[in-house]
Amino acid sequence: MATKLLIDAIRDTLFEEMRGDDRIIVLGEDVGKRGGVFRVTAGLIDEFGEERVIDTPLAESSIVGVAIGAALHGLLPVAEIQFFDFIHPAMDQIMNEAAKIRYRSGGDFDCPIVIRTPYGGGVHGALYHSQSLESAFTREPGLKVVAPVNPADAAGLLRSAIHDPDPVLFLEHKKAYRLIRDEVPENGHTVPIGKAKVVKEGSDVTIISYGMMLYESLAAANALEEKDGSSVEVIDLRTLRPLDKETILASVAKTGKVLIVHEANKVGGVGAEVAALIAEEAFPYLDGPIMRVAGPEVPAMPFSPPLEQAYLPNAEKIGAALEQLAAF
Amino acid sequence: MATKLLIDAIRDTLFEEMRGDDRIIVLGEDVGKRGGVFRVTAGLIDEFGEERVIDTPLAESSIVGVAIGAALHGLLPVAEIQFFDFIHPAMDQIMNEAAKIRYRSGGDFDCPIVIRTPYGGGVHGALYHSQSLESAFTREPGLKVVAPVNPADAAGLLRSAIHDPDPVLFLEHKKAYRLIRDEVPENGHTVPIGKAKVVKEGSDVTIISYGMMLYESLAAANALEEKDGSSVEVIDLRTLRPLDKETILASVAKTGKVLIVHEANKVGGVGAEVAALIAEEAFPYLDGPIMRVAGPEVPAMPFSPPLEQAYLPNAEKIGAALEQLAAF
Amino acid sequence: MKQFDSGGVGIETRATAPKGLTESDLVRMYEYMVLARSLDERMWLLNRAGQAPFVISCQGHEAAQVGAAFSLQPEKDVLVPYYRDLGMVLYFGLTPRELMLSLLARKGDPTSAGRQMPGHYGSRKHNVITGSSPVATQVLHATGIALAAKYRREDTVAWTCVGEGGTSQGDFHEALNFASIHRLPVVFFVENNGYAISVPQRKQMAIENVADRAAGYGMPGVTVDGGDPVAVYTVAREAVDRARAGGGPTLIEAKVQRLTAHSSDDDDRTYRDPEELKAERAQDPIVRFRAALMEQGVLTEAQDADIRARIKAQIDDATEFAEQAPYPDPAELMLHVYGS
Amino acid sequence: MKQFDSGGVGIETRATAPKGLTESDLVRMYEYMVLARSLDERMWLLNRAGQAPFVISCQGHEAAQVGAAFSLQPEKDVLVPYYRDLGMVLYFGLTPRELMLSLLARKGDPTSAGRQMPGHYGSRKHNVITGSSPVATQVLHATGIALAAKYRREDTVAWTCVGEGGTSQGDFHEALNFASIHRLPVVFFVENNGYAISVPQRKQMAIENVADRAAGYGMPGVTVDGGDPVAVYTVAREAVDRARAGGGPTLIEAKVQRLTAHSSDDDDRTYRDPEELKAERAQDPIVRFRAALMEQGVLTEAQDADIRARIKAQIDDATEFAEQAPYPDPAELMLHVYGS
Ligand SMILES: Cc1ncc(C[n+]2csc(CCOP(=O)(O)OP(=O)(O)O)c2C)c(N)n1
Ligand SMILES: Cc1ncc(C[n+]2csc(CCOP(=O)(O)OP(=O)(O)O)c2C)c(N)n1
Ligand SMILES: [Mg+2]
Ligand SMILES: [Mg+2]
Repeated sequence: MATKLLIDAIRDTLFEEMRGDDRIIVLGEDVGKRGGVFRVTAGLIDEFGEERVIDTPLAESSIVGVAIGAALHGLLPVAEIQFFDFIHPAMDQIMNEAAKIRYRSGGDFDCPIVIRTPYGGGVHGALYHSQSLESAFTREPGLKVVAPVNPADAAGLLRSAIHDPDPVLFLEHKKAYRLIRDEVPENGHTVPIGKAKVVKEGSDVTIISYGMMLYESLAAANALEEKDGSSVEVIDLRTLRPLDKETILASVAKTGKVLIVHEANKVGGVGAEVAALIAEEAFPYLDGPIMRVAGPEVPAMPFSPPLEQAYLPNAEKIGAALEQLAAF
Repeated sequence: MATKLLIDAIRDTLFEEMRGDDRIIVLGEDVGKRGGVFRVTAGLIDEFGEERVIDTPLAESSIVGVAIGAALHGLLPVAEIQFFDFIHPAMDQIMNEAAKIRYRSGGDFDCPIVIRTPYGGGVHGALYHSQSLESAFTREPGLKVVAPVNPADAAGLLRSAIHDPDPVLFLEHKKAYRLIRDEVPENGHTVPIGKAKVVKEGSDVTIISYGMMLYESLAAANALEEKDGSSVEVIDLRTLRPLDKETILASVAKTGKVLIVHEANKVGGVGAEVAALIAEEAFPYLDGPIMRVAGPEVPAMPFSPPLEQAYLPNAEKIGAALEQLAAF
Repeated sequence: MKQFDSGGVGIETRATAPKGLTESDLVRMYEYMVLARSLDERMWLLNRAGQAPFVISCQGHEAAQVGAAFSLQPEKDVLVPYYRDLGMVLYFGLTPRELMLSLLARKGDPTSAGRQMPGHYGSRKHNVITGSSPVATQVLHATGIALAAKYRREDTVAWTCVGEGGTSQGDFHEALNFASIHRLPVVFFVENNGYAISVPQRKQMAIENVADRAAGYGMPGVTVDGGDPVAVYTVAREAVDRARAGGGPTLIEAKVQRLTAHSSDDDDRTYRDPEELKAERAQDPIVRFRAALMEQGVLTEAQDADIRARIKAQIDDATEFAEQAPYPDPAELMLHVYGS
Repeated sequence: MKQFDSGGVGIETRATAPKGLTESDLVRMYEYMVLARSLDERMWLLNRAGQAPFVISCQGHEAAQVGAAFSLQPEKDVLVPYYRDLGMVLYFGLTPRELMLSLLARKGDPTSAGRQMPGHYGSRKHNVITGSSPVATQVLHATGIALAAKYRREDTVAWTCVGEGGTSQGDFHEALNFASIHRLPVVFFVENNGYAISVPQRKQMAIENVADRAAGYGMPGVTVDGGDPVAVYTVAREAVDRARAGGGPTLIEAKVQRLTAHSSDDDDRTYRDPEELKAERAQDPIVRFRAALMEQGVLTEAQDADIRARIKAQIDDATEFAEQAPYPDPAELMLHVYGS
């Protein structure tokens, strides 16, 4: 098995899938010769040409709207939104169109598009190149939302997403692109949408996370285990909608204590739904409050290094919460 | 004190405030001669003229974007989005602009706009005239979101919203417009943003709700009390961001049992954050799971009467949940 | 040719067959126009009788719609309509029965399974794309469909309709821009009735003809009398032929009248001068076309009576059929959220 | 007048003073251009030295920006800029010290308190409106400001800038449409450098001049050589005068060059032909204007040396000042979310 960076796992999967299925096209700002501002699509235009790798005008609603149309006429478009922060102009096309096409037509039409976009911070991206907006999308029935951070998961989930009959929002943590490296199976492996992964087993407390915070969570878990021998289970949600209830509830039933960690703002974040789900369906197992460590209630992550650092959750803050939880 | 319909309370407040402060303008689709499709702004154009009551082109991003500009230049714009369902094209202006102007300028600029919009269903509005999207907004620091359903609250909160220094999303349940009638104090009374209201005191279980579901909740509460003497407390959130933690937690501390009710989809709804808040901060008081009765996981409310009915939570479904909760 | 008198303004309605149309096509055009109008009128009756909670009308737009539809080939072209396009979707094959099921939100409604308001057409079988309520989103879908058709080397033209109000939306701008860059086989058809609900055109734009926007995208723009189906057919046919030949998109604006309130939920007396409405009614496209056809000897009174009788029977049948259809089962609520 | 030779195409750069400009104004224009350029170059140096994580440039746009700025009255007009508008915001009063604080994200950065990337200008004191990163949102704000100014019977003009890439956004369309309907005192200034990051104009639009879109909104549209500050001033002044006189909005397109990569995060070698860049560099607006001023005898070598020395000192001072400024306190993170 080859070892790959997250970004290469995504790019390679695009190459492989586009070779195998000429219904797949890629469209977005700068996805052509520039290969995307992060170079995720680098080289695609050389192999597949301008008809399949389309540099669009600077207009997100058209990127998604055109992708929807192309999907309605038999293609499998993979649209790129250059930064998650810039997805708002496409909201109507995503929420009122893509997500509702199957339902509103009684199943007569479908909308198999993928919307890829880099999210998250810690890279001096400031207020408008760092946002984590996933909960703005996970509330929408009809959409699927995935946020793999491990290269193998990213490859497997991207493959699933491209061939999924529904619109899938595919979130790529931009800080992870060239930081996270891992083994990626060959031969078109897929990871099912809707399945979380227990990345570390444990019995005393469960951390539920995704994205770059997964690594901070693991660091905090390991630190606590070393410190006092506690056994911490860590779950990578991977798919944010639909949530993998089974894996979540099984872990809570085992540990009785839950800490949810994400980089997005706390109020109304994905963690709110995870907490609510547990509070509703696993209450008898709970031995303590359901805690959340998440971004603070400010509009987004500032540019200045000390402010950016102050925004970001980290292993230390997670560790403090774990100790608080342990005290229950 | 006069008794008024919700719609009249809102309209009268607009008249009163516009008379008192000529910085206030109203803009939106059909707000002029038509007086809005629900007639909330009826008559304003006759008294205040075309300069203060502006029929805009059919373009929501411009309605909000122009309102922001006008606010940046000293006005107090009250924008109307004709249906909540049609707010998506304005998402970027609301989320990336209005909500972030103060923060991104370090407090140098502010954005005192109000965005009024009718939401909710039960009026044969189908998928695109019934939506309850509040949780798409309550996740955004920098925004305030209110959803009064009682006429006095609506008048008082609208007055607060207009004079609030921040952008306020003001949600009006369209089914309540001509259904809910109550006493409204005169003389410019205000209701503070951020304060919930205990509409019915009780000691055994707390229902937290807002909008039309408040009335279904009250009906269910009364039915249960009559049936078995349980004492049900009912809270109207009124403001959805910022949540009134104090009132919520105090009630949970008293009853130990919580049922959250809203018309919006359950997953990722406002109820998720309320539940998460309670599970995090009031865990020691909980005597049972935090339950939610909310809209099902379908993209929106269908048109056909039996489907619309099947979508909507009601006193019966709430009652069933109350009994389940009582069993803990 | 006949000079049609509409209160001083001389408007011409042609009844001679241009390229690709026979005289019997003209009669078929007329039939579709009458069918659309009559079905629409029946829907209002059902609404006023409390049986249909919502109606949105094609009345006044029929000539534009049917004239345009005749330029298309429903078996291979794709229609991306808006809510007034009853005349177009009938031509594409949606039947009165199907449309009545939709109006009454009954089980088997093929447009939305009873989920959407009437007027939200859609049928894969008939190459009519599902639409939503937010205006102008569909113009981007048509653009994407045309992109796919071009990529797949198909001979397909995508045709999309939108009101002049919808052209104020950003999506309209983005769609025209995208389509023109890629010279896509798509036609943008603006049915300009001068109102967006209550907002008159002068409050929607500072220009007289929406078609004047075409130049800003580098595509041809045409304004046509939407009360004359043959005139509309002629410009539509030219645009469709150009699109099919790889010549790229066209913006067509048909000036039409809205002969009803915006919808059954609207009351236009607050904002529309009765005199103005009277003048608009005097230009009723069906009256105009009927007169022109008779003048030309293409249609006789007897034929017309026959057509109307046939249509009435068809609509009676459709109404009865839909009234007897059951509502969807409440359990259907949860179907078709996801495909896997 | 001087004929400037840029590889075959004769481009004129005027150095004679038109309406409202004296010869000393021309020299001031030149100074602002050199100040903008020099400050920008220093920012790149700091970036390459690892001290500034991000720079986005005005290089190649200076003549357009400064020419335009001179048509405005910073004490009463309102500037709604975009990220390349260093030349404009300097004219409106933001100082090199302030801009260096912003570049280095230090405490006291008046544009965003260290919260935004550099290039996100804003200062209430200087009538420069706070901006975000999503392109083209600001054109609607300028429209709203103009609406308020008109309503308040002020003599204010709102001036907003956007790249040609930003004109593809729906917001651009909606803003021009709204402004024209209400004949608002706003000028839309498109700095067309032919690229949106890597996307060349031909993939952005099927037209040659963005200004051709103006007609579709019923407003005047002008394309001007953005390498000639006096030419830009002349059309800008006309537009500003018209706006002030109640004549409504204007769309001005200045053809400019982007002499750098899109930003310090970009590498344009993957998508830009070095020959093309060389040709663009040959049209450097500062070189052009300097030559024209000298030709006309408005500027001497000695004066130029003097100007450059003064500017260098100013920039040295600003750099040192900002480098010595502290970072914001982490506790500032939570400030200014709400005003009450
Ligand atoms: C995005 C959006 N905003 C508002 C509405 C409400 N609405 C429905 S139709 C309409 C007017 C449309 O006018 P026009 O496009 O001219 O079409 P017409 O009805 O005149 O044929 C409005 C404002 C909507 N459907 N979508
Ligand atoms: C809504 C949005 N989408 C994408 C981006 C990323 N982006 C930043 S600048 C830019 C290109 C802008 O091109 P143009 O408007 O021509 O201005 P220029 O940089 O050439 O001056 C892009 C795509 C953005 N800032 N906002
Ligand atoms: Mg109209
Ligand atoms: Mg550019």
